[in-house]
Amino acid sequence: MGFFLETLIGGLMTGMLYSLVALGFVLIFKASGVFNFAQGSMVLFAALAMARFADWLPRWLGFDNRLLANLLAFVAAMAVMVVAAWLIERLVLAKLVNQEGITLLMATLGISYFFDGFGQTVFGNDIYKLDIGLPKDPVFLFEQAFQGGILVNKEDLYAALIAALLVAALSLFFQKTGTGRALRAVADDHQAAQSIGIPLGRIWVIVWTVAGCVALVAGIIWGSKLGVQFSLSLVALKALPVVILGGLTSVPGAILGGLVIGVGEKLSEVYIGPHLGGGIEIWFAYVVALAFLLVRPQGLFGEKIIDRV
Amino acid sequence: MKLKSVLFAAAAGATLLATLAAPPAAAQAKEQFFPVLPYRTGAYAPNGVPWANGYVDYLKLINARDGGINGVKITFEECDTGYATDRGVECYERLKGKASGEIFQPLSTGITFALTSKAPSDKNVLITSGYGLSESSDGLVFKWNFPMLGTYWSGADIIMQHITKKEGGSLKGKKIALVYHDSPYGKEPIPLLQQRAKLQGYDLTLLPVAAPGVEQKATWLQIRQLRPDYVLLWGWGVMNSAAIKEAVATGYPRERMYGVWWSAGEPDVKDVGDAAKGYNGLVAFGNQGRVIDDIKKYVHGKGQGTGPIEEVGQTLYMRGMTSAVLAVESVRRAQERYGKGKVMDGEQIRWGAENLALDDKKLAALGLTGIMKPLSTSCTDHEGSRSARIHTWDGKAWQVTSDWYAADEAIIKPMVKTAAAKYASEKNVTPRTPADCQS
Amino acid sequence: MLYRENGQFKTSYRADQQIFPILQDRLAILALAAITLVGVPLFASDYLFRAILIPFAILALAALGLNILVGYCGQISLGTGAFMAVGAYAAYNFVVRVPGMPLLAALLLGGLCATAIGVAFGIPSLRIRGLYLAVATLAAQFFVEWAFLRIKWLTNDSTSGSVTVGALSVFGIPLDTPASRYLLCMALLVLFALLAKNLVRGHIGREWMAIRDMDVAAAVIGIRPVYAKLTAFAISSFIVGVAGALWAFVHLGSWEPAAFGIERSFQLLFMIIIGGLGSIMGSFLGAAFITIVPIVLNRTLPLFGNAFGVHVDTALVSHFESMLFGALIVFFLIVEPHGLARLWSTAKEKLRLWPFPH
Amino acid sequence: MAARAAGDVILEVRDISLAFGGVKALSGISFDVREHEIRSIIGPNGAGKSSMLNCINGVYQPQQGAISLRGRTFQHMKPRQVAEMGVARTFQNLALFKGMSVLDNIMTGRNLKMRTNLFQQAIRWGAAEREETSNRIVVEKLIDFLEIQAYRKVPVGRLPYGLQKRVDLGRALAMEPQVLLLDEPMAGMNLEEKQDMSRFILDVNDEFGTTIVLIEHDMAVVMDICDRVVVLDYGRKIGDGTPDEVRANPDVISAYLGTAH
Repeated sequence: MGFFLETLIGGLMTGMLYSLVALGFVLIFKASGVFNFAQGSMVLFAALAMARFADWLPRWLGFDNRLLANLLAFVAAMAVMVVAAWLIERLVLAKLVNQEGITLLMATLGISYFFDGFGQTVFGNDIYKLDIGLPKDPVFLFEQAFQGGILVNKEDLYAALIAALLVAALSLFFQKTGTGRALRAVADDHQAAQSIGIPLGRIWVIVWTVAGCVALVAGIIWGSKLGVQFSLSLVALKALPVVILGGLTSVPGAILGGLVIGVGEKLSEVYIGPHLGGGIEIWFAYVVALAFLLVRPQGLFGEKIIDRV
Repeated sequence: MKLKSVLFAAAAGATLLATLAAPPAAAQAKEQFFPVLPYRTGAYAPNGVPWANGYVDYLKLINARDGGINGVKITFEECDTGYATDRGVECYERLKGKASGEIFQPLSTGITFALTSKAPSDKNVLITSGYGLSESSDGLVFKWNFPMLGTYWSGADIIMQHITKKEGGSLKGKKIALVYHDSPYGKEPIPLLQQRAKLQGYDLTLLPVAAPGVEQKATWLQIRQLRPDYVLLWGWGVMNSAAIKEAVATGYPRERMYGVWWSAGEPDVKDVGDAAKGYNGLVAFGNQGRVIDDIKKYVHGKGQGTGPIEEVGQTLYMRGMTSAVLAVESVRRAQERYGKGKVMDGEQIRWGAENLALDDKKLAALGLTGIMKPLSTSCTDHEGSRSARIHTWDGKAWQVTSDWYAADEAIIKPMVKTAAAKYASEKNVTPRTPADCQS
Repeated sequence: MLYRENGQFKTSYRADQQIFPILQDRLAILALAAITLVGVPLFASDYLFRAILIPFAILALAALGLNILVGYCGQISLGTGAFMAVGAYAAYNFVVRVPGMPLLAALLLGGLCATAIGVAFGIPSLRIRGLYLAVATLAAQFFVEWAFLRIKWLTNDSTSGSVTVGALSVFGIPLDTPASRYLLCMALLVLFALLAKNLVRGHIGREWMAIRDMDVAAAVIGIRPVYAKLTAFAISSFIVGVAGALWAFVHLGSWEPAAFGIERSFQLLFMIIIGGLGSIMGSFLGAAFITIVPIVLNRTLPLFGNAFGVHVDTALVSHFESMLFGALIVFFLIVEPHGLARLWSTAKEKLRLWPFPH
Repeated sequence: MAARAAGDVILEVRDISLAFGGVKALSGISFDVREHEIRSIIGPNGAGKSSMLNCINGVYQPQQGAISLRGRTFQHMKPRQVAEMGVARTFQNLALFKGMSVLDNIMTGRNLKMRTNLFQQAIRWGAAEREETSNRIVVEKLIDFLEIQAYRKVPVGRLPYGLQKRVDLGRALAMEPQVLLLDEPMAGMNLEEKQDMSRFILDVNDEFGTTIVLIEHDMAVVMDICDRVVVLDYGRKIGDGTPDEVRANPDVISAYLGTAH
C-alpha cells in the first residue's frame, strides 16, 4: 500500500512537469495552429542559456553570489527566448500563414534541429551544472502508518509545486487578461481576429514567448535534476502523448492528461513492467493515448470536428 | 535568369560530386594513419569528449616527444559518430580508404557489432578497449577484434568478486540488481551475472532503463521496494548521473552501488558532487605516471592540447589515452617484426596487436608505470589483460579503494567459447586453429 | 533548342499516358539507367559505393515508400524507422530460422511482415486525423524499438539484442564486392520505383490523392477511405520494410534496434520534404541530398575553417549540419513546398524555351 | 420552359431530422424526386439545404427518417453505397482535388468503373492499361462536352472559379449518375457563366437523361430551369410544388422572397 502511494505520488509529480510542457504545446497550438515539435529543443536551448549565463555573468561582471547569478541568468535566458520567439515569428510563421497543420509541424521539426545545433554551438555540448538550490534529500511521511514510510522526493516536490504555480498562472493569464482573450479569439478564427484588429504577429510572438518561458522553467527544473545536457531535448517527447490525450486545444486537458500519463507510466512500469521485462514506460504512454484516441479522436477535452461541405 | 541559376546549381553539384568521387588521398610514405571515431555531439557527448581528447592527445604526444613511431609520423582524422551505428559505419567507410589497413576504435558497442562484420574483409584492426563483444576475446574466431584490457564479462566478474569479498566470501540469498542501459551495451554483462548467480546463489534482478536514461523514477522506486543488497550500474552518459541522483532521492546508499568503468567517470558524478560520495566504480588503470606529465609538457605545454588541461588524468581521458597506447604499441610491435621505421599495413598491424607483450620494462620505458597493468595478447586471447580495481568517489575526486582483481577465467573462458562458436556458425566463419596462428 | 517537345504529337491516349511522354526524357532516363547500372560499377571507388551510393539507394527506397503514404495519401507518419526495423528483423528471422532461405525471398517476406505491422498501426488513421495521427505513429516507433530490445525470440536469443548476418548471395552469385551489393540495391530501387510510379498514376494513386486533397468529396464519389488509407499504409510499409531489410543486411551487416531509431524516421521525413512530397523523383533527389550534404560538410568545412584560420572541430561540423538541415527544411517549406522535384521541373520548363525565352 | 414527361419516383426523402449537438439542422423533411425531372431545393442561408444533400449522400447520418432510392429504403447509408446506386454530387464551395490535374480530377470520378486490382495496376501491362485508356476515352468526351479541352493537364488550383465549377460537374458526370445533386452550381458566377452553367445542366438533363436535384440561391435561374421546387427555412419544409405554386405560397414569400426583395 505504502509502495503504491509512493509510486502514485511520484507519478503525480512527474505528471505535473509533463503538464507544464504540454501546456507549452497547447498554448502555441491554440494561438497559431502550430503543433510545436521544437518544444523539446527549446527546453534544451533555454536550459543551456540559463546554465551558461549563470556561469559566465559572475565572471564577466566580477561578483560571486549564486542567487544573484541565477537571477541575472534567468533574466538573460528569458531575453534570449523572447528574441528567439520574435525571430521564429518573423522568419517562419509569418511566411507560413494559413498553411496546413502538417506543413507547420514539419517547419517546427526544422526549427528544433536548428535550435539543437545552434544552442550547442554557442553554449557548448558538455554537461553543465545548474544549481538553483533545490534540496536533493528525500522526506518520509507516515512512518508509523507504513513500514519505511512513504518516500517523497523533495526536489520533485518543489519542482511539481513550481510547475503547478506556473500552470495556474498561465491558465489565469489565458482566461482573465485581455491578451488572453485576444489569444483565444485568434485561436478560434484567425481571419475574424484580424478583422477586429487583433495583430496576429504580436499575438504569435507573445505565445511563443510564453512557450519559451515554459521551456525555460521546465529546462531549469530538469536541468537541476539531470544536469544540463543534450538529453533534455528528449524529455519533451514524453509530453506528446499528454497533448493528444488531453486534446490539442484544451488547457485543462493538458493538465489532467499530464497527471494521467505521469501516474499511468509509473504504475505501469512498476506493476506491469516486470512481467514484460521492464522498460515499458517509453511506449506505454503512447499506447494508452492511442487506444484512447480510437474511442475519442478529439482527445479528452478537444472540440469535435464536423466536416462541412 | 532562373535557368542560369539552375545551370549554376547543376554545375556546383557536379563539382561537389567530383570532390566526393575523388579517391581519398593515400597516406604518404613514412606516415601511419590513425582514424579516430569519437562522438563530440549528441546525448553522449559529455562522456565521449574526454575519451576522444585523451586518444588524440596521446597520438600528438608520440609525434611531439618521439617524432613518431620509430620515425614514422602519426597522422589522424576525426569523424564524429554521435554514438549512432549508421553514422559510425559511414565514418568507417570514409576513413578506411586513407591507408592500407588501420586501427579503428569506435567507442560504441553498437558500432563495434556493425564493424566486426566488415573489418576482416577490409583488413582493418578493431581494438575495443573495455567494450564491444565479450566473446570477441576469442581470437580464433574473431581474428580482427581486440577487446583489450577487459570485456564487460571481465568487468562484471571483477565487481562480483569484490562484492563477494566484502560479504566475506558468500552471496547466498543476497539480492543484486542490475540497472542497465537498454541497449546491446547494457545487456552484455547479463549472461555472466546469471552464470555467477547460478554458482553463488544470489538472486539477480534486471532493471532496464530506456535510452538515454533521463527518466528513472519508476526504476528506483522498484529498487526501494526490492531493497537489494547491491546495485550494479551499467549506464552511459546522462543515465549515470541520473541514476545516482535518483539513488540519492530514494535514499539508496551510494556505498552499495557499483558502476562499470563507463559509469564511473568524472562527468557522471561531477554535477552530483557530495551527494555521490561513497559511489564505487571499476577502473582499469592508474592516473599517476610520467606520461601524464609528458602530455602536459609536450602537448598542452605547446598549446596543442585537445581539451582543457584539467581533464588530463581523468578517468575517461585515461581510457582514451590508454586506448591510443594500445593502437600505437600494436604498430610498434608490428614494426619490430616487419621492419622498424616502415609504415605497417593491416595484416602487419593485426600481427602486432595479436603479439603485444607490454611487460613492466616496456611500460616503464613508455612512462606508463602505475598506469597500465602488463598486458600480453596471443591469438587465442585477444583480451590481453583482464584486471581492474575499484575506485570510490569522495565528493571531490575518485580514490582507488581496492587492489587489482583479475577476472575469473574458469567462469569466463567457457562462456566465451560457446558464444564465439555460435557467432562463427551464424556468420559461417571458420575458426583458426592454434596451428595457423603464426600466419 | 535540344529540349523541345513540339513536333511530338500523341496519336493515342496510351502514348499520352506513358511515364515520360517527352522523347528527350525517355532518352535521358535510358542514359541514366545505363550509367547507374553499368557505368558506375565500372568506375566508382569502394568508398563511393559503401559510404554514398549504397546508403543512397536504400534510403531512397525507404523515402519512396514513405512518400506514398505522406506525399500521395496525406497520412503523415513519424514511425517509419519502426517499419524499417520490422522489415530488417523479420528478414533476419527468416534467414536464421528457415534453412536455405534465399536472400531476396527473405527481403520480400520481411517487407510483408512490415506490411502487416504497418496496416495494424494504420488502423487508427481511420479515426484519427492529421496531427493526432502523426503523434500516434510515434507509438509504433517506440513500441517496436522496445519489442526488438526485449523479446529475445525476435533476435534469435542473442544475449545482447543485436544481430548479425553471414555472407549474402543472390541466385548463387555471392555479394562480396561493394559493386555487387550496390547493383542489388539499385535493381530493387529501380524495380520498386517503377511499380510505385505505375500505382500512383493508376486509379489507386488517384484515390490516394483524392483522400489527401478532400476526403469528404472523395467518399461522395465512391472512394472508400478505409481501403485507400490502408492500401497506402500497406504498400508504403512494404517498401519501407524491404528498405529496412536491405539497410540491415547489405549496409550494416550487423545491427541493433537503435539503428532504426526515431532519428531515422525524421531523416526520411526530411528527405521527402526537401525532395518533394507526392513525387517519386522527389524521393530520389531528397535521399541524394541528405546523404551527400553531411559528407560534403565534413570534408569542406574544416578546409574553409583553415582558410580563415579558425579551427573547426568535428563537434562544430555536426552542429552546423543539424543547423543547416533545420534551416533548409524551413526554407523549402516556405519557398518551395514541392521541394527539389519542383525546382527540377521548373528547370525543365525553362529548358524547353531555351534559348528563346517566351 | 416546357414541362418534361415526369417519370415515377426515383428518390424519396421521408421525415428526415438531423441535429448537431443541440442545434437542429433539419426537422421532419419529406419530399420526392421523379425520374428525369429537375428538382430544386431553395431557401435562405442556413436553411439546411446542404445538410439535406449531405444526408442523401450519406455524409451525415440523420437521427430519424429514411431515404428510399430506386425502390430501396435506407435508414443509414454509406457514401459508397449511394455512389454505387448512381447518385453523383457537386459541391457548394468547390471540393476539387487541388493537387491533381483537370484530367485526373475527372478520371477520379470513374473510380467505381475501374476494377483492376493493385497488382495489375502495379505492373500496368495489359488489363490496367486497357482499362485506363477506355475510361480515358469516356472522360475525354466529357472534357469536350464541358469545353475545357485546353486545360486537361492543368492543376485545378490554377483554374478560374467558373472553370473549376465545370470540372466539379465533370467529375460528377464521370460517374454516369442516374441522380445528380448540384449544390449551388452557380454561386458566385457572373451572368454569362451562369448562363453557360444552366445550359450545361439542361443538356445533361436532356442528353444523358439524368435526374437533377439542384440547390440554388438565385431564384430567377431556379424558376426558369426546374420543374418542381422544395422550399426550406430553418430546417423546416415550408413549401413544395411547381415554381408558380411556390411563388404563390405566402409562407415562402414571407420567409424567402420577402427577404429577397
